[in-house]
Parts: sequence; structure tokens; C-alpha cells
Amino acid sequence: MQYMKPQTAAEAATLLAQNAGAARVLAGGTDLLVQMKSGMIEPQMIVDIKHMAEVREIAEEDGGLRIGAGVSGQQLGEHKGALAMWPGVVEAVELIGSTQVQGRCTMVGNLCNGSPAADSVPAMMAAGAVARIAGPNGVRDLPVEEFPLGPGKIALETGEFVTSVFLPARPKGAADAYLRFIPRTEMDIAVANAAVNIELAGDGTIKAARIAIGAVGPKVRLVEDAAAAIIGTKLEPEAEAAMVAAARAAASPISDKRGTVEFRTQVVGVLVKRAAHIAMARAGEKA
Amino acid sequence: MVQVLLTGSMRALAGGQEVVELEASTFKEVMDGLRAAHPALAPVIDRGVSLAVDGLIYRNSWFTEVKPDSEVVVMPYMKGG
Amino acid sequence: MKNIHVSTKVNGDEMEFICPPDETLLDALRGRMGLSGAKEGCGTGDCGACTVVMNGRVVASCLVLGAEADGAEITTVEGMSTGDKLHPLQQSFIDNAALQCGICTPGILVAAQNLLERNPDPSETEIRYWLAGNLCRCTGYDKIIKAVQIAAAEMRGA
Amino acid sequence: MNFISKTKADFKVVGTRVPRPDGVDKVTGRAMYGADITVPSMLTGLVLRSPHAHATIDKIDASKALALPGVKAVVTSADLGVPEDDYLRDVQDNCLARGKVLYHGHAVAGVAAIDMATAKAALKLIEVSYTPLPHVTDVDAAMAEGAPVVQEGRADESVPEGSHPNVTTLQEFGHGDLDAGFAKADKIISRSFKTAATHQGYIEPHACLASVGTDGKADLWCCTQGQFFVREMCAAMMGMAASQLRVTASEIGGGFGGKTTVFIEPVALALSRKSGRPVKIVMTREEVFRATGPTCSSSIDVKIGMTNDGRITAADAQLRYQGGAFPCETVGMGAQSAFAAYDLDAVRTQGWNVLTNRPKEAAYRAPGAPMAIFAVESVVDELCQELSLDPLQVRLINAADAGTKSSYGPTFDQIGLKATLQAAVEHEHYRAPLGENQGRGISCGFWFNFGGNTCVSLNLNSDGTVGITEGNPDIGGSRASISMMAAEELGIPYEKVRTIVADTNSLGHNDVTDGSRVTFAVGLATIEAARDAIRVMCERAAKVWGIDPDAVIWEDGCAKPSGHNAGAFDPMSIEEIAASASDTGGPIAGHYEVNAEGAGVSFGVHIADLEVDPETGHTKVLRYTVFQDAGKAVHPDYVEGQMQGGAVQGIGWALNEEYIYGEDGRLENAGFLDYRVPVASDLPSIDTVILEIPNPGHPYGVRGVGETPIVPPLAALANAASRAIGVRMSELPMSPPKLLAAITAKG
Repeated sequence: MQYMKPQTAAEAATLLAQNAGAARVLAGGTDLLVQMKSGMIEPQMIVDIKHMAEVREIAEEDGGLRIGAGVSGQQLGEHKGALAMWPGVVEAVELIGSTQVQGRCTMVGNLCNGSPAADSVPAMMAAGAVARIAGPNGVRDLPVEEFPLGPGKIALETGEFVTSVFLPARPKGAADAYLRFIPRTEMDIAVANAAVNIELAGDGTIKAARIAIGAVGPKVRLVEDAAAAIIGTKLEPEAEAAMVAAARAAASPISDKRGTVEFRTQVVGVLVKRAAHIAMARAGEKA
Repeated sequence: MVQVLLTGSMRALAGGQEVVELEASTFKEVMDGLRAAHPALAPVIDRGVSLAVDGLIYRNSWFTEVKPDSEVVVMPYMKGG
Repeated sequence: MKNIHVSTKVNGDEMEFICPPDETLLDALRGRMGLSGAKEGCGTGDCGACTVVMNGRVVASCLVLGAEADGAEITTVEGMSTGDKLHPLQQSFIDNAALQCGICTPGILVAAQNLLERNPDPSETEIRYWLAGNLCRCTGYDKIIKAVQIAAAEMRGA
Repeated sequence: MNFISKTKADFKVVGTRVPRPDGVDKVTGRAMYGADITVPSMLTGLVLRSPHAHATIDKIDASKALALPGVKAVVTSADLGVPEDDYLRDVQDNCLARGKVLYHGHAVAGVAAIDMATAKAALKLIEVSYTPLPHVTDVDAAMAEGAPVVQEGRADESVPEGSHPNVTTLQEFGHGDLDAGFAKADKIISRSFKTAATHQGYIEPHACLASVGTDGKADLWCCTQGQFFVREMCAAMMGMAASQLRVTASEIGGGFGGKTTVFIEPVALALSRKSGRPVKIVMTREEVFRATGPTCSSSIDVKIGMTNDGRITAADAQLRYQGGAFPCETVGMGAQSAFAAYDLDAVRTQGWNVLTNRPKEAAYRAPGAPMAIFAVESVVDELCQELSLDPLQVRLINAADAGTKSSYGPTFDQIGLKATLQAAVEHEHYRAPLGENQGRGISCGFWFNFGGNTCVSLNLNSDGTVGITEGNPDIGGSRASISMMAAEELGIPYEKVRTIVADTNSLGHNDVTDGSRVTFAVGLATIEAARDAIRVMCERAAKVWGIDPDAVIWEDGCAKPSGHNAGAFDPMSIEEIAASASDTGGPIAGHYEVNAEGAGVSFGVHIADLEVDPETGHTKVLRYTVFQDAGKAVHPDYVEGQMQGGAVQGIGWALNEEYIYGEDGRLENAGFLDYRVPVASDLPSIDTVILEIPNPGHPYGVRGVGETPIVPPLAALANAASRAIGVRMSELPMSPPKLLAAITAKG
């Protein structure tokens, strides 16, 4: 096995392309090392991308923020601008694992792990985030909602890796929120999760909304029907009920050691409801 | 004579008797007496039993004194965590 | 498997070691640098017994490769005391009976020290959430939380 | 010779909060635990484990593994004998399967190699041919007709004919006329309960280092609750004389009963013998969950009758426990403890143990009691609700007391249950207001407590300080409490005493650290060893003074003349006596060996406030108070620590901890991610109230305190949840899906 630390994206892409199937990207390592420990994977090469300057920073771009693939959860949480602009995304990333995991884990890693229960992915999806992908043929951008393909499956071609995620600029009166359900208060994988991103019109009605749910299907997904149910409303009880019903209808969970179909379906509706109210309140403060 | 109280599952092996009367002045004599009176109890005793004498539980202690008026209860061997 | 040469700084001391590329920092600390204060309770980042500080951030050393320590600065429980003087947190844990078996103690001390460097006056809730990744099965956490609060108060006064 | 006997009022050291002697080592990382020792030329050992829940082993071919460069030995059950003793054979067969694997994770072979990578590669090269067999993991399913047979012929003589072969024992306790008792009841409630298997969850995985010489002399270093037991088991399995195997206990990173047996130790010894080199084995966390001992899972029926004014008229319980693939007696202790808190005219408990394809149960803090008492205390609570009675008052009305014929046979001596209940009644917590979706639950708890075989050796150093050698690994601070009791008895400062835990060659046999016995039994032996040394010191003083030894008393660390014929001499201090010891007759030591009895049972009462999110079933423990009788709290901090730690283990058991098996008989949550022990942010402060009702069986009145606290949380939380949501919860853990389903079903 080899440990490589490329200094540029092109170098990394070359290594990954030349060792397709045998090489793994290392950023925070909080998923990779667990998989290696369990014997689930036995990579022949580890490509540590943290030594490329661009992946280590949070940069302002077009009024939004570009979050490098090596930025740890804690580092993002410390960024006042990110918290103010995308509180739901930041709280989602900060919920990944313990303090120890926060010191290492990355939002991009959370995305690339391909878990349907990933904490930050619904928040990114609701935010309309866009992943920047580097590969042998250069750079391309892909909206986060097109990134997960199924459990452990993601939309990367051979030799490609994600260098950053872009969180777009925010108008006034816009805010997001993320909630997950876990049996304890910390240290669990989400049994269901939901992110809601809302933009208010001047009169306080919802002008635009994006809602994403996770851990209730093979991949994290946007629920357009749920968003449509509250656009043009002030989240009155009927609109709320329609949104919750749409979220539950979109859920297609399995029963496993973490929860049952019934439980997950029920709870994802509760989370969407609660997250929507939090986002509304936050958006109201920013109006 | 000492009255020895048997717990439920041992009673079946002692012909249904709840109390066995024995000549005994120690833990060991109680065990020997039980074995002699009810051979079916021998495997239970061999695996190990605890004895409660006047409320105190003894896990193994042959020469623990048993008085004629002592309350003697034979119990399964116990272990803790 | 080609071994890697790593130069790092641990508890202020320049250290060098050679390890296989897939060896964890935890194994390198314990097996190559003679620092067995960090413990392996799970190997999957779920228990916190292997907690160390790397470049100012609390990490599970079982989820870091030894190779990644190259050029890094690492602090372990062995680096908490100064000479013959215990860190106030260490003293507080003894004084307030915040340990029983002690296997989780090094990881908790390292994590708590980092918390107090960031926030000298954390609330009970903040302490509990910060330490949620450090499992303790003996104490029920009660005396640990109190020991951190008492040490924090003392450090603020000092 | 006389000595001043202690009375409760005049303790100088006992009852204070001195710093623990292992504190500095543990906060600086210097303490050496099981995995921390290394020796030159050491090999790495690993264990190959069964991928099947149940299968015959048709063939093990290690030739490819042995051909791998760096592999030094492979062992299987063929490298150990076949013990005649059933118990020993079961322990050994659990360490290395013989002929058949009985659960997913069952050890099949061991390998020793020059490093971890080679050992891992070698494991994959050991070829094992299995024929899978049908399996069963649920206790009720394993008793049912047609269930797969885990082991044949393991039933003892108590099992009625016609029972399924998986049933290994039936234990029954009780007295009085049940029918007559139930006839007197105004209200009878019968209910069935289930509890999941839980693991002790010690943070330190099992670890050992074995070194066997070609001359047959061997050393074993391991984390254990009982080095003498390890020696006894391993020597027998290895066919070695006990004298040739020295076992040294490392610092232990938690045990809670789970380290009272052996798993990897015989494998490491066999590998070392075969390879001629030291071999170290450290379990992974996954191995700990799969292949060490969780506690039993259970299925329990309880029926209790009560009068309108709260008097229990009759009580009956049927308990079915599974303790894995080997016979297990834990259900007997559950059956005995189920109704221990109550003074009953008519009571019966029956307990069946059933074999399943799960790992062999190991003791876990008050083994057998928590689930039995959970079921009983739940029904008592439900009766209180139905009859609109105060749950603490009902327990006071029915509480066992001195003179009560216990539900398991013996008559209680002095016990602290009523005082403990009264303390709970008077506590502010019991009257504090509750909000919406919140409930308050209470439960009693009980444990027997044991004494057992104990040796203590006490040596007077030439400067008048004292060294104590004892044989029980220190988990909760026992070296501190032992030093305190020695200091108390000798009348010297605590700082002048140092206690160490001996290896098996340095002291006579000591039972394992179990049954909450150490502070009680080792403490008792320490006090007697101190008295033995005091006798010698008084004799030396008498010689120096030229008076009769009977005219010398020991007081405040000094020999003093006493009585009218003694003469006037200045007190002779322990330092003076020590300094002149070689002139007055040689070194001075005391020792004491005993099979300690009179441990004295222990009762506790817990009050728990719980909030349940009605939309998700999420639970939050809001407030928790533990009341317990400690007899005499030698070191109050460590008594509180036991009460808090035990309560939190019980909280985990009640709310989220469980062994989850798939249809394929494989354990699905063998890690701390999905085996959910409570984390710091899950919990409130755990408040404690220590009562001190002296145990007549100990010179200072000490009772064991370690185990009882895990018992009440199960019912306290179930009762709190049931009251919060208005539905009786009868299955543990009360994980959110179960609570939400109950809330939804209620409508």
C-alpha cells in the first residue's frame, strides 16, 4: 500500500485514474479509516488531498461561499459568515459525529461517502449547493441533488474527486434549518433527517422553498411536492399538513436495526415540520 | 435436629419435602445429611450450593456452625458481577 | 508495503518514526513512540479513549493515519502536566473522584483541556456535548462534568 | 492484649474523601492496562471466529496459514485437553470451539505471527469447513417445540421430562398459599415482559500477554477481575501445575462482571507454548461484543394481587432467561431477587434457563436481578395506578424488614429498605412538579452481596509506614478504601499506607472481584491483618517495657501501657516499634486469610423523571435520584460513584442498549455506534443519598454497594415512561420506535 499526498488537483486526478479501483481519497478519514479497520475495503493507495491549498479554505465567491474538501466540520462551524448565511448547513455539518470527528470530518467527505443517512447532504441539497469535481478531463460542477445515486453510490467517474462545494449567495429573508432524529443526543447515525430552506417574500409568505429528506430511502432526495405545498403560504396548519404528508409520501424507508418503516415515515414528517418552522423563524429575523 | 429448608426445585428431588430434618452442626454435615437422606440431591450439591444460616449467605464453608434452632436454607450457588 | 518516514512534534518534542502507510496514529503513538496514554477502546472513533489534539483540534487518533502526523503538532495526555505539576484538570479529576477504572480518563482530559482553551467558562450542557464522544462506563459522567467545571473555575481565577 | 473497638462516631479516616493512590498514574497516562505491556520477541495473536450462528466444524486446515512467512503457530481446541468437569469444559469450549460452533463469533482457532499484518493475513488462510445448522436466538422460540437444539443432554435434574432439550434448569422459590393469597386481593394484574441482552460495555477490550517457557514455567499478564480464577482455569486447560503459572492482573479498564472469566487467555498461552515466544492478544471492540459475555435476555410473566389499601396478598413470577449456548444459572438469582423487597405471605418464582445460539453469558452487575425486578416493580406500579395509591407508600406498606421471611427463603437480619424508602418519601425530588409529557417512576432494587475467599498481607516498613498486599483487582477505588481501613485500624495517617494488588504467586487464593465483595471482604481481612500486626507490635512494646503483653493497648498509632499493673511508660509509636523491630524480634507483619461471610444484603430506591416526545418517542431523563444503604461509606465519593455509574448502566439498559440479531443469527450491532450506551449529553446529574445502616457482619458496618444501583433504573424509567404516555411499557429497551408505536396505538 502507498500513501500519496499530491500538491495539485491534476496530480491527484492522475493518481486516482492510474489506480482506479485500488486508490481511495483521504480527506478527514472519519469514514475511510473505519472502513479500512473493518476490512470492508483494502485500498492499495491512499491519496491524501489535504495538501492542496485550495481544499483547505472557505472562500467567498459571487456572494456565496466555497467550502474546500479538506475543511473540517469544526473549521466550518468557526466561520461566522457561513453560520450567518447558511445556519442549517452549518448545523448539519456540526452534527456529524463527536467533537473528535468534528476535528477531522468534512462536508465533502460526508457527501462522497454516499450514505443515505448523511447529516450534511439534505442540508446541502436544500441549499442548492453545487459540488466542484476535478478529474482527468478537468473540472466540472454538479448540483448536490444529482450527486448521490444510491447507498454508497455517487456520480463520480474514474479519476474524479470533489474539491469543494459551493453554497450560493442568500437574498434577504432567507434561511435554512436541519434536524435529524437519533435515539441518543449524540454519536448516532440519523434514523431520519430533514432540511428545509426557505425564502420569504416581503409580506412574509414563502416565496421559494427546497426540502430534502434522508435516511428514509436509498438516497437523500429533494421533495418538490413538500416544498410546493408551502410556497405561497405562511406555513399555516393546512400548508404544514400538506407538506408533512408530501414528505411522508416521498419516504420509502427500510426496517433495520436503527428503525422501522413506520417509525421513519412518521418521524421524517415531524422533522420536516419542525425544521420548516425553525427556518421560517430564522428567515423572519433576516427579513 | 436441624430443620433444613429446600428451595422449590430441590424439593422435587427430596420427595417433595420442603423441610428436611437432619442431625447436623455444620454446613458440611447438612450437606452430608441431605446427600444421605436424598441421593437425588447429590448432583445439585456436587455442582455447588449456597447455604443461608440465620439470614447470612455462605457460598462454601464446611465448618460454619449450624445450631438446632438455626434457620437453614439451601440455595443455588451464587455469583455476582 | 513500503514504510513511511514521519517527522512530527509530540508534546513539544521533535519525534521521528517509520510506519506502514496504513498504520493509525494511535498505533504509532503507542507502538513506536512509547506513548501508551491514548487507549484503543473501539478503533472506529466511537469511544474517545484515543483522543489527542492534532494541530489544535481534538481528534480520535484511531481515525488518523500515522503518515498524516508528518509536520503536525500533537498533544497527548502525557503532555498535560508540566514537570512535577499536574494540569488543573488532572488535579481536579483526582480531587473530585472523576475517575474509577481510568481507561477513558486520558481521552477525556485531553478533550476537556481543548474545550477550556476555546471556552474558559462552558456551561454544563456545553461540557456534556463536547465530551459526548468520550464514553465512560464507570462514573455515569456526573463527577467528570463537575471536575471539569471546578477546574475551569480554578483556571479562570488563576 | 486489647484493642479499642471502633464505634460509628470515632472514625478518623473512614468516611473521609482522600485522594486515590492510582489517581496520578491514571490522569497522566502512566497506568498500565491490559494492552499496554510489551516484551521482547513478542508475537501478535489473533482469533479466527465463526461466521455462522450454528454449524458443525468438519475440518480445520491451517497448512496455508502456517506456510506464510512470519506465522509461528496456529492452535485449535485440539491443542487443549477435554476437561471432565462440565463447568471447566464449557469455559474452555467457549474459548476454542470443539466440534461445533454455537454462535456467531465463537472462537475457532488462534494464530500467532510476527506482526499484526501477518497475523491478519494468516487468519484468512485458515480454511474451516462448516456444515451450517438451524439456529435460534430468542428465548421463547428456543423453548418452543421443534426449536433447533443448541446442545443435547445439558438439562439438570430439576428440568421436568418433556421439556425442550434447550431448557437446562428450572429453579423455584417461595412460600405460602398462592391461591388463598390471590383470593384475598381486590385487584390482580398479570403482565408479560421482555428484556434484551445488554453488555457490560467496559471501555477496555480484553487483552493479555502470555509467555510459556520450554521448561513449562509460564507468565500471564491480563486485564481481569480475578487473577486467581484465571490461573485456575488456564492451568487446568493447559494441563499445568498452578505453581508454574503466574498470573498478574493489569490495571483494569472496567469489568462489571464481564471480566470474571477467560476468553483469550488460554488461546494466548497455547500459542505461546506452541511457538516458544511470548504472545499478546488484544480483542477488537467487535470481538468484545460478539464473543464475550453479555447478560441474559429474558421473557417474564408476573402476577400480583393487592388489596384496595395497597397490601400485596400474593405474588407469582415465571422467568425465562437465555444465557447463550452454554448452561447458565443466572435465572436462579433473578428468581430469588424478584420479590426480595417485599414482606409476602404467598410468593412463588420459577426460573427456566434456555440455551440459544448466542455468546456465553458472563456476570453483569447484580446478574439476573435487574430484569426480574423490572417486571415486578412494573406490575406494582401499575397496581398503584389502578388503585390510585402512592407508589412509595405502597412499597413502605409491603417493605421487607428485619425478621421478614424473604421471598427466597432466609429471614432478613438488619436491612435498610424502609429507611431508604422513607428517605425517598421525604426528598424534595418526590414532590417536585412535572410538566406535560413527563412522568415520574420509582423502583426498589436489591442485591445479595457476597464475601468469599480473601487473603491480605500487611507489612510494617522500617520507617513505620505500611504496605498492604491484596489479591483483588481494583476497579472502583478499592486500593484507597483498603488503605483507609488499615490506617483507621492502625491509627496512622492514610498517606502512610500503600496497597498493591498481588500476582498469584504473592498471596493465597482470592475470589474474583464480584458480588460487591471487595470493600466488604478485603476490608474485613485488612482490618484483621492490621489487628494481627497490632498484636505483634503490642508484644514488642511489652518486651521492651518488661511487662505483660496483656497490659498493652493500641491507640492512635501507639502502644500504651494499660491497667494498674502496667507501670508508667510513654506511648511507643509505630515508628519507634518499626525502627527497633530487628532488635526486638525481627520484621513485623500481619496477615489474614478468610472465607468471609456476613456480607449483608443491599437495597436501593431510585426516583426518575422522564420526558417523552409524543411525536417521535424520544426520551430525555430530566432528573434522577439514587437512595441506597451503604452500611458505612468508607470513601463516600466512591460510594456515590458506584451509585451513579450503576444507575447510568441501568438507564442505558432501560432506554437504548440491546443486542440485535438478524434472521441469520448474526449480531447486527457489534460496536459502540449502534450498541448505544449513554453518552454525557444524554444525562442529567445523578443525585445520590447515602444511608448508613451498619452491617452487623463487618467491623465497621460496611455493606457492598456496587451492584444494587443497576437494578432499579429499568423499572423506574419504565414506570416514568408509562405514566408520561399513559401506556404501560413492558419491553426493554424502550427505544423510540417502541414508545412511538405505543403512543400511536393508544391513539
